[in-house]
Amino acid sequence: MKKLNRRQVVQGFSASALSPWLAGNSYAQSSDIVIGAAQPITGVFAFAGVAMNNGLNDFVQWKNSKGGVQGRKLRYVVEDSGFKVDQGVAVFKKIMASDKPNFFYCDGTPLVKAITRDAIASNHVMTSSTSLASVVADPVNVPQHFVPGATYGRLHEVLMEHIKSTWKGADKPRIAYVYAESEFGMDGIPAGKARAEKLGLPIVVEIVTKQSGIDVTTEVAKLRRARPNIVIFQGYISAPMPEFIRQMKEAGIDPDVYGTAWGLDKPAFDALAKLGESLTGVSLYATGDDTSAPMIKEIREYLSKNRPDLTHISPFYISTWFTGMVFAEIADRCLKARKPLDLPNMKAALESIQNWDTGGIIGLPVDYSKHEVLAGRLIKYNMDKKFMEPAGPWIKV
Amino acid sequence: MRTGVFYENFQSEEQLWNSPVKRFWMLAFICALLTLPFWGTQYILAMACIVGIHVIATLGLNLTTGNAGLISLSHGAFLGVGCYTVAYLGKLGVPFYVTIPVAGIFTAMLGVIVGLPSLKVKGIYLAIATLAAHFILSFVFREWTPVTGGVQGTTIPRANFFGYELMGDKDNFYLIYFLAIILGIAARNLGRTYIGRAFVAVRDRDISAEILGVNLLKTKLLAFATGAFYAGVAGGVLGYFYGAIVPDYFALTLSIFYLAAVIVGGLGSVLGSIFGALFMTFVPEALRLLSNASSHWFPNAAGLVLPMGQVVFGLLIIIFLVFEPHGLTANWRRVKRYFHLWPFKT
Amino acid sequence: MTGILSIPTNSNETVEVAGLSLSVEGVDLRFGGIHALRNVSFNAKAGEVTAVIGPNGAGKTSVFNTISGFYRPNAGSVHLGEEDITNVAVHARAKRGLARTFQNIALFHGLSVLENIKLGGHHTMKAGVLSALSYSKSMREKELALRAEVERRVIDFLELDHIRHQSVDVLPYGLQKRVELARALAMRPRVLMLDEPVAGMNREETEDMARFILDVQEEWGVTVLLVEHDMGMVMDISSHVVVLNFGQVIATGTPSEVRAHSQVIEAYLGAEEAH
Amino acid sequence: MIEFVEYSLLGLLSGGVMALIALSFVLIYKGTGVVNFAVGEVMMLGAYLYYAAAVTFELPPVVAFLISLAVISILAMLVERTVLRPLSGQPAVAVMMATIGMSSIMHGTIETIWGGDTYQPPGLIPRTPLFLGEILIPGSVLGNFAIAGILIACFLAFFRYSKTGIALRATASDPVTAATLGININFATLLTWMLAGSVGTVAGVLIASSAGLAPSLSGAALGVFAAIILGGMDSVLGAIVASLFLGWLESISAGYLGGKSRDVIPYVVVLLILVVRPYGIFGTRTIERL
Repeated sequence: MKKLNRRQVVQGFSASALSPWLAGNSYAQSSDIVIGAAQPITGVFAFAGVAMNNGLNDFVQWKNSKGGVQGRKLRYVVEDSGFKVDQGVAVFKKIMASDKPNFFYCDGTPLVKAITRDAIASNHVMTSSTSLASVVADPVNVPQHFVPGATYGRLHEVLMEHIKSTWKGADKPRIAYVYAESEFGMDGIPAGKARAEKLGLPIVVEIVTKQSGIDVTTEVAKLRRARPNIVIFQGYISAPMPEFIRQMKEAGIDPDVYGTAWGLDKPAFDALAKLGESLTGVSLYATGDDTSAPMIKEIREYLSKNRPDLTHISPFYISTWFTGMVFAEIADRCLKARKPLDLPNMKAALESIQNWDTGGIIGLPVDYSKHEVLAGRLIKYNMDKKFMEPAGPWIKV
Repeated sequence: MRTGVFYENFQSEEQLWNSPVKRFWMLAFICALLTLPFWGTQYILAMACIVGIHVIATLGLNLTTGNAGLISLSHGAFLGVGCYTVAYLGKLGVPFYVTIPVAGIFTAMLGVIVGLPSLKVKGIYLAIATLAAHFILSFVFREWTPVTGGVQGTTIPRANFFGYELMGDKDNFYLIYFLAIILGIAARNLGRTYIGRAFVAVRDRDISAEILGVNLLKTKLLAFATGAFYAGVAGGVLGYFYGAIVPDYFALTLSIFYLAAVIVGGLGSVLGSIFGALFMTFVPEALRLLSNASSHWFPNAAGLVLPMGQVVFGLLIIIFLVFEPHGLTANWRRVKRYFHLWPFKT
Repeated sequence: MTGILSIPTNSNETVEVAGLSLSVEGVDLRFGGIHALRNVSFNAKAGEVTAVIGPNGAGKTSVFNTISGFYRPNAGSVHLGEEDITNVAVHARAKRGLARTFQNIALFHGLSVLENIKLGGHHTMKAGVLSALSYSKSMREKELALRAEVERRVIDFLELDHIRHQSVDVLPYGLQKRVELARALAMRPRVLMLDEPVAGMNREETEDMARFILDVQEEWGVTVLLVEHDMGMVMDISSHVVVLNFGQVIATGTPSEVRAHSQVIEAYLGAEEAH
Repeated sequence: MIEFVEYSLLGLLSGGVMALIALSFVLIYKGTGVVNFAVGEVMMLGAYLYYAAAVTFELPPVVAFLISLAVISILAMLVERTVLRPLSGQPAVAVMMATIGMSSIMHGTIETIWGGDTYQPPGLIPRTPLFLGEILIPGSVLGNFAIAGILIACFLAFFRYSKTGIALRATASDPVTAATLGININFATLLTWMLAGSVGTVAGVLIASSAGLAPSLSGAALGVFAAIILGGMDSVLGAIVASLFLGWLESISAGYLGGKSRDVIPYVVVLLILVVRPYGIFGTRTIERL
């Protein structure tokens, strides 16, 4: 009996091991404009990956419902990368082989770095990704890539500008940097510090924690001793921010709390709101609740039809929707000029984008000559309305 | 049907593939493998490369843990050492046929240092000593920015063979499998010499082995060194394959992945290492593809189905431990025995 | 280095490995409170069979383990031939011709019978890891030489041909004991230590084992030191007997002398009562 | 100076929770000889169950806590029966990998059910910070240490005085004799697993209530292996002392070298210890027999 079970079990698994060869490739139609993606639908970034996947997918549907690009349909081919480089690379190669995509969306800096060589060599694909790292906003070494918004450095420069312009206190603000020991945490800091110095804003303490800061007691004690009146968090989704706030409150100090980009999503502002702290920070895009932006309206309409259960529009969703817009714009410009969609043409098309109207997703006319957007906007959590709302004008750097 | 094989002298019996049939299949397999780039899709090719790298690494761990019974949780970090060595030397313009051996040797030396506690402690204590080594190494990967590029990671220049750049996966494929085959045979060789026997003896009863004339110090450190050498080489080719790497890649989970591969494949068997690496690479991939396919019919299935990957990974380990302690090689032998006498006995 | 051995090709040459004398002098061994051996001294003459006997817990195996170097004596010394090996590393003693079997069988279950026996020849091998990985010509020759040697001198001799390639853990007890002996013989012993070689064997197996031991001693001139409970066998094959009790030597001499020794009888009777 | 004192205090206090995790580990190792690499996931699962009961089903914290204890105990029991008993007598690597396999299963299950989001479970006790002049001991640290301390004290008492506790110790030191003395080994093993599971759960809930509840929680247990080696795997006292010491060490290194050195410094110390005292400071050396 037991033997039988074992046989069945082991054979069962051996069979499933074969299935990648059996699993058929999806049909390829030459007329389609193909957007491939390796999304972190599982793993440590699942919470973002699902939203990002929906965002890009929904944009494609929406665009096609509006007639596609120059009469050609967009097609979205996605697979899960689990936020693992090797899995991501496998996905990239697979999609490159089966669907010959014109655009490819990566799950982060490591994957972008890992596929850049092949992407350039293939000469038929433009890439973008979640990553806001400065290393991938590099027209020379990463020519096929663009950042869907501002890089961390830019965001922190915007933040410092904002602090400079809004600080009311008699003496200078005491700024504390708290960031995770990870790309998301560390990438923007040097630029931010440089700008702070230029503006004469003192950084009184810098605290590095582990990405998943389980125990941060000592770090908080350190922060407390510096008595900051502004604390800038970078690289956290939520934890360990709440514990920082709690302990500072216990210590009777109540600084303004700033964050950037992904750190301004629901998990963060909800957790802090519970502690009576309203999060402020620099956002890449208009928030999902921004009524002034026409494109956000479009998104809301689309969602009310297709995802009625989805109430909160995360920046991740908007980010991939926006990325889709850029992809479409590039394709559109190439096709208008009767140029084939190869890398040089698409790169040229990207860099030709100037004072482009993004329907308010980015409030200023967008200039993509540097493969990134040099603007950001301050947003603040509204305690009674329970969402992030504009807290200042769009700032260009 | 195959009749029995008879030997006139020990020499013919001691050969690696000691029957014409074995030699034939070996040859056939290698031919099929070497032509893969011409019949496989780009995806299959990439997967094959990844498997090849895993095979090399698993072979190494199987020597240390499978043959000599020394549990190592720093194998993944060893790959990192190899990878960063290649990256560093590669940037200095050193060709790959130098960097890869150097990576191997350097990692082997490190392996000796990490293996030192094995003289004083065994089993789980040793496992945790190697765990310590893992944490220290990954700290170095993250902090020693000038060499490793820190948390941002680093890039590895393309392998260059006398002016010819190994660019596509085709080239990398041949590089990887050249090494995989060489190292596979080497591991097999080691197994049938006095050193291989000493490894097993140390695993089974190290005190008796010592009394029978086996130098424990030398043998244990040698086991660590060879294992680490394989890891270093695997890390090297890994670097050339991906062209860019971040420290997170060499997480503890990587070491565990290889331990799992060793267990699923079969402790102390070269064939086991190959099976293990193949299986542990393809099962999650298969799962991914399945859930992808399923998501055509019900969207958002992915988000629910895919975390099960971890569950399946865990289940695999346990199922094999409980039901098939000798790993896939045992199944393989069963199949072989069956065909050996087929069709006369079934 | 007994040169002739490493040339298996001219297998007609019979090889004489001169046995060495083994002497234990004033060995004292303590584990915390327990005083396992008190000033134990005896001498196993070269080429003869010496037996160490005594009731359970008398310290027989402790003596063996001290000679093997597994225990370091608190006082006293062990001499192999002329050389003082008290502080020689455990594994290095094999090279000097000190071979042994274990009371509770210590075969390696991961290795086949043949490989277990070959392991005995470990200390005779020297090739280095590189030639092992590449299975170089010299490595192959060495391995084949070893194979030929154990086949000729041990496997044929102990009649193990038929189970050569079997795995050891499926073998019956008696055969396992014999494989252990084979492994010890593969070590090119000059002093062969046997820890209860016939324990748990039936009459027939015991007689076989006794025959093998005598053959070894006669044909190879090896010194044999054995611990055994089976008095009949001890008295038959050993030329010299050492009696231990409570970690002390209470009598030494020829079998007949020892048999007559009052303390010995008392020790055994006492032991019997204790049982 | 005052900084140093504060860091030291904070470190020692936060060592309390680590001691709980270490205890959970040592209990199992002493009792069943199993090296439980899933200790982190057990802890995390306990915390999630507590969250589910307390928030999703809106039960009062204490009830929720008791429920999660019960469930964890049952799961521990099942695992012991289905996985570990069949593996008894297998080499160390096999058992170790089995526990790793379980940890992977638990991790996957948790992600499937709760996803990757961070939750904020209610604390077991109110947070009241303590001011000692310039030094501030945050409420969470204080509360966690208090609970951990009490629990550990209870355990020590249980093992020293209660009949069952003594029986467990007997089983741990010599199963065969214990059996002959009429102690039900199977029951002892189960009890050990249940106790260890619940200790882990407490640790998990404590950590989660301050650090938040996310799949990264299990990472908190990685540091504990250092403590275990330092103290000696089979010594409860050793585990506790080592945990406190490492807590202090982590805090000092985080304070003066920065948070990233948190998990490496302890292991450097461990390596050094291993060279000097292979079986830890309080651990008993295993005596080899031929």
